[in-house]
Amino acid sequence: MTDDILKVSDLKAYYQMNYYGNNFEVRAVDGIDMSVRRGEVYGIAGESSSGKSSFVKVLAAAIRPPLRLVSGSVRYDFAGHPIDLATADARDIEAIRWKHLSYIMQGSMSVLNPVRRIGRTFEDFASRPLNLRGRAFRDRIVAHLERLKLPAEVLQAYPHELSGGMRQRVTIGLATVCHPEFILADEPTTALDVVVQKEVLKLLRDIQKEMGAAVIFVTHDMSVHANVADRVGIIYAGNLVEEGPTREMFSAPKHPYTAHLVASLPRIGDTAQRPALDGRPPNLAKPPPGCRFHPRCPLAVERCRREAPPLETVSPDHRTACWRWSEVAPLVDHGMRQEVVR
Amino acid sequence: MTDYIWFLAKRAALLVAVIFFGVSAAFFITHLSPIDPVETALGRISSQASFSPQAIAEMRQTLTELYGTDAPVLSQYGNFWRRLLVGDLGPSLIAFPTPAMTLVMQAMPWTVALLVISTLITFVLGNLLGGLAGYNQNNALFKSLGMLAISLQPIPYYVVAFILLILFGFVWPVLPISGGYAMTVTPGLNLPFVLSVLNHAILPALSLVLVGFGSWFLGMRALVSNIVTEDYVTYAELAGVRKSTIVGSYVMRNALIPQITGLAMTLGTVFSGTVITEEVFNYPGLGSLLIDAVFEGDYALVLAVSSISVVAVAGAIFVVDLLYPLLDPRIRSE
Amino acid sequence: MSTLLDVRNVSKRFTTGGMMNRRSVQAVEKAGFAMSAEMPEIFTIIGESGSGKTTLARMILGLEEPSEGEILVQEKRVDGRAGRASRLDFMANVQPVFQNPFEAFNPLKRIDRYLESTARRFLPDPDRATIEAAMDAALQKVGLSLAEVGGRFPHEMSGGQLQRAAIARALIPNPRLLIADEPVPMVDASLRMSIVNLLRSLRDDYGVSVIYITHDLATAYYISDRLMIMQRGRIVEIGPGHAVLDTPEHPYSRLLKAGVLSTADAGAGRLSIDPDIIAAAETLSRRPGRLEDRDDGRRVMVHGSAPNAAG
Amino acid sequence: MFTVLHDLVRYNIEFAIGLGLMTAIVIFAGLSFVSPVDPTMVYLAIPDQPPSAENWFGTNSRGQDLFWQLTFAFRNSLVFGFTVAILSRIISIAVGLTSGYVGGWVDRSLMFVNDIFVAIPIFPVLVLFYFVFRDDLDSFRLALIMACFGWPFDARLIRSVAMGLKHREFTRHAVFAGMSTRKILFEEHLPYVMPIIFSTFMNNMLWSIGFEVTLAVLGFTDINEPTVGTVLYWANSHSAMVVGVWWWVVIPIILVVMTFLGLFLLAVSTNEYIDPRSRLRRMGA
Repeated sequence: MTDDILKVSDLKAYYQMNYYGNNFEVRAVDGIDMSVRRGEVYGIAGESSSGKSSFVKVLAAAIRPPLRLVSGSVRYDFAGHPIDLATADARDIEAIRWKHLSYIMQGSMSVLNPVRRIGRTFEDFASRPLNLRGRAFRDRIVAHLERLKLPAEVLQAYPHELSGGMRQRVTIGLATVCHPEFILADEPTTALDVVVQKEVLKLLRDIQKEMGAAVIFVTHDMSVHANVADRVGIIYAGNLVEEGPTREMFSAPKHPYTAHLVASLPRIGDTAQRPALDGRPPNLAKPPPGCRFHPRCPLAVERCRREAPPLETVSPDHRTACWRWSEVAPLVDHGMRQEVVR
Repeated sequence: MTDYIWFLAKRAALLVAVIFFGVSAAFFITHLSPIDPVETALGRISSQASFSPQAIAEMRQTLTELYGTDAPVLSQYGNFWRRLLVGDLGPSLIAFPTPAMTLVMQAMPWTVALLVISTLITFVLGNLLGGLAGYNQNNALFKSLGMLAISLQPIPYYVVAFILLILFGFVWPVLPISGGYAMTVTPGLNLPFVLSVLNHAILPALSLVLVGFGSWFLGMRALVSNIVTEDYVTYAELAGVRKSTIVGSYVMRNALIPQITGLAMTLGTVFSGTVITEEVFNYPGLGSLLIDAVFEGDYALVLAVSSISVVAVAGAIFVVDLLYPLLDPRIRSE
Repeated sequence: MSTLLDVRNVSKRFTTGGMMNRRSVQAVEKAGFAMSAEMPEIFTIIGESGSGKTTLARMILGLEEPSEGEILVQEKRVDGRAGRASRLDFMANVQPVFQNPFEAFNPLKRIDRYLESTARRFLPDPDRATIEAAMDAALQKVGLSLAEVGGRFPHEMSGGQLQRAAIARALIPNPRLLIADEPVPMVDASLRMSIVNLLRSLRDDYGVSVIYITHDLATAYYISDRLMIMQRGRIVEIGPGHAVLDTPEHPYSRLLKAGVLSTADAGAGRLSIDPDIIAAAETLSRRPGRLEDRDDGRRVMVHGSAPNAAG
Repeated sequence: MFTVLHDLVRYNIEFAIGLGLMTAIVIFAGLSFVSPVDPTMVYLAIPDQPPSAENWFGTNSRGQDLFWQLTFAFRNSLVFGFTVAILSRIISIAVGLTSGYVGGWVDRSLMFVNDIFVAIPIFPVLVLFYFVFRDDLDSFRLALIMACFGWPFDARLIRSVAMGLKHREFTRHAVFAGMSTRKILFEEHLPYVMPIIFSTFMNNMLWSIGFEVTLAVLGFTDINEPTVGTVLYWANSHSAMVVGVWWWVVIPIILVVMTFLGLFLLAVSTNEYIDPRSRLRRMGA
């Protein structure tokens, strides 16, 4: 058993679109290499249509047409249950769901069956993997809800009767009740108000620490990553462009795109002019040649237009895909006065 | 709970409004008719035997009182409501002097039974198969069922009934094509009668089921193929929830909510279909009665059948509507 | 000194349900503030969902009728049901920008259609040349040009370009006041600063006052001259932006600030919020209170001490 | 326009079949304009002749050539269905868009009326009208009456779309761009309602022609006007099936089924195609 619970190599997943003879491929995930360690929170950041949601779908074994796995492998190393999603059959995948691998989907309102009481949903989801029924099952659920600061009464409620924050805690409860080793969390707090968001994030972080589960936490919001992730990976146009320890990503980004994302977070107590990034993310049906960020990159040179930079290690745990990474400097001082701890 | 009562009150108000407007429309439309019920009745009676002019004048007097046709239209209208509430709409002409209401009540059970049974079969069959077809979109069997539904759905009631009549009446005469029961059995609670009734109901019911099946099937298939892409279904699948639970409690259960509304909305159409089918198979229900009444110019009977149809359909819609909040927990707190 | 906008003691109650199960929701309660006509400023309204900030904005735009109080724009009462001429008159002074740039224009129509309609309707002398000049001038103000935008459909442009085009559309009548209801797309960090910086330049370079509605304290701090914080329909704190956000006084303002995810200590995972602030903000939200003046120009809601004062 | 048609025919088999069927039926109905015989005249040909080179569809017991008779019948029925569909579309667009955009008590009262129309069974009502008008119930009067009953389902559909559109941000931008309510409803919102109008147009034609057939077969319309329904009525009244003149019944029914299937397929496929979402996707957004 290695230290890594998930290893993704050269993963490509495309959407095969076909509208009245207009056929094209959207390269949503285009050659991602990364791994996640046991017990860590790995944050994935990226803007809308960067491919991060498609990436999570592949990791969750939720590939549906028109999305299609083109190449690469997704290896999970669960205790006694190693599996490669690229080659596993449906039965193998069913066997790991929820017991080992669970998922918190985007949008708490729409992920719960509107006509089913929360209690029944818990039964549907967890009764089989936990192998518990009746009284024993109920006790287990109630105890788990208590940890999430939810009263047992929510089991009698329908989703629409709960507030947004409570619903989100219910989905976290659903995803964690079987003590999975790996949790995929896709924008779990995006629709929540700031105070509730912070509470839910804390809860998620606490319960993750307690269970020792590994988490992939996806959000566009860099300030969330700053507070929950151990490491952060940045996805741009279907590629992983940089990954590194959270602290370093903020204090010493090595990719111009990351530098820009970090700079676009204003801070209370600071009114210094913040730069904006012009242009738009590329159309993934016809991505630009070379480095996909070059049309918007202030550092772009001729080479960037021709050759795609590889992901290279720039310091322990820190990799970036930029020909000119050594020239990337933080665009704003992000208030990190202390030395970076390695 | 108060919301459910509120919902009930709203539906009940609609029920009352529909009955009021529908029945009033029936009254005023028939009153536009140039047919004078008194004269028609007189003509019919005097054609059977010869009467002295004085006897005819007396009869005219009695009939006018009976139908109340000498009063102004508005007071006739008031009387009409008063009499409708006690179930008396005057004598029918077809079977003079049997009250029109009695004929309606005799015909009603046949129509109600035919309507209820065929609607239930159609609804259950159409939604079940349509739901499964929506969930298993690439299954060849369901695809061919879909083709069948597409070809059946647009054909009008009359044509389907007619085709069945030709098939089973001339091509392969194995089923009775006319009437409600065989002449050889005694009406009552006995086995030969019941069997005969069921036997005679097969073709009318089949024609209703065939026409109705397509639209439920296609509607449910479309609904389900939308619902399977809903997040809560995907999420349950990703959690490894049992397939039968997903199909039953996640997909079908949610698709059924709009279908119940649909059921309420189509009852009027289904009733029209029943009426037509009855005429084709000479089935002793309201439809046959209505058509006979029109041909005979039976004023009171036409009015009775159309008024009762409006009341019955509105009542049935009301009952179906009441199911809706039981299926959808959200409506209770809206 | 004349006022551009005067919101006088405005309240809004919504009734939901029908005749029998009527429920009343107090969306805005006795809100009041004013903006000067002489000094363009960015005035920010901060609040969470259900705070009434959007309802207040809708009332200022005349899309919603106040239950009590009145709103004046340049001394004239805002009335959504006024005749068309007087509405057009109002729209020449006050224009909106909404949340979702991808929704700002009908996806089936060309973008310039909206700019052209605005120019035709609001310019004093609309001939072809002046309309095009006005469209181009407005687009130049937001960093675009008619050559870039003309004849294009919304899906051909990025979110940032669309939001800027939407702002340009709003600028054509030369309005004095722009109401921007959460105009910053939260999902795309790369657009955020370009929109926020644009609002700043509208104030500084073109003298347009802006009401900026948001739940994001950080961008509010970045651009606001003044701001107010709303909790469940009530203004709990209002005053100069930096003073309020540097040292919030009302417990709810302090709670909102505590809820901001700091990036200053990235990776440290400090997510706790002092439970006392949460409790204080919660209990006070149900107690009556009134706004009191402070020396630094802000006004803060103070509440009676008796917990049951509300009765 | 031609590229749209070309796309649809090429990539949507349902549309291709539907278009094929309807083109055939419309051409067939159009032949009535060059008909050598008057459809109201009887005993012009030898009665009860089976289909032959001379009489393609045979002749009926009334001595009429069925081919030419049916061209008139289909022309009249198609025109009838078209009239009902147009009139009831006008009502449903007006009610649906107004109800959805204006809202408030206007919406509530319109929807109340709508609910009443949904709940009243139309067949007894049509029979009542026949009872009143008798043989004066010609196609046009019938079309007017049917149009009054053919709008409520579709008005409700249009209303739900209009309600969604009302709260879309581009509608508010349009308001603040100084566009009038009329312009917003007819230029901004109507395109979103078009797919519904298109597909319900076909469905409404189906529905109304079906009802005409039913009423006519029972003899509840002007039986001297050749329509699909009255052809069947005469066949029925001469017991065509019993006496072995099967072509009098079978040929019109085959043509009716072709028409209905064609209309239905067109409704389904255009609905899918014009839907703004798939339209946007085709534009490459």
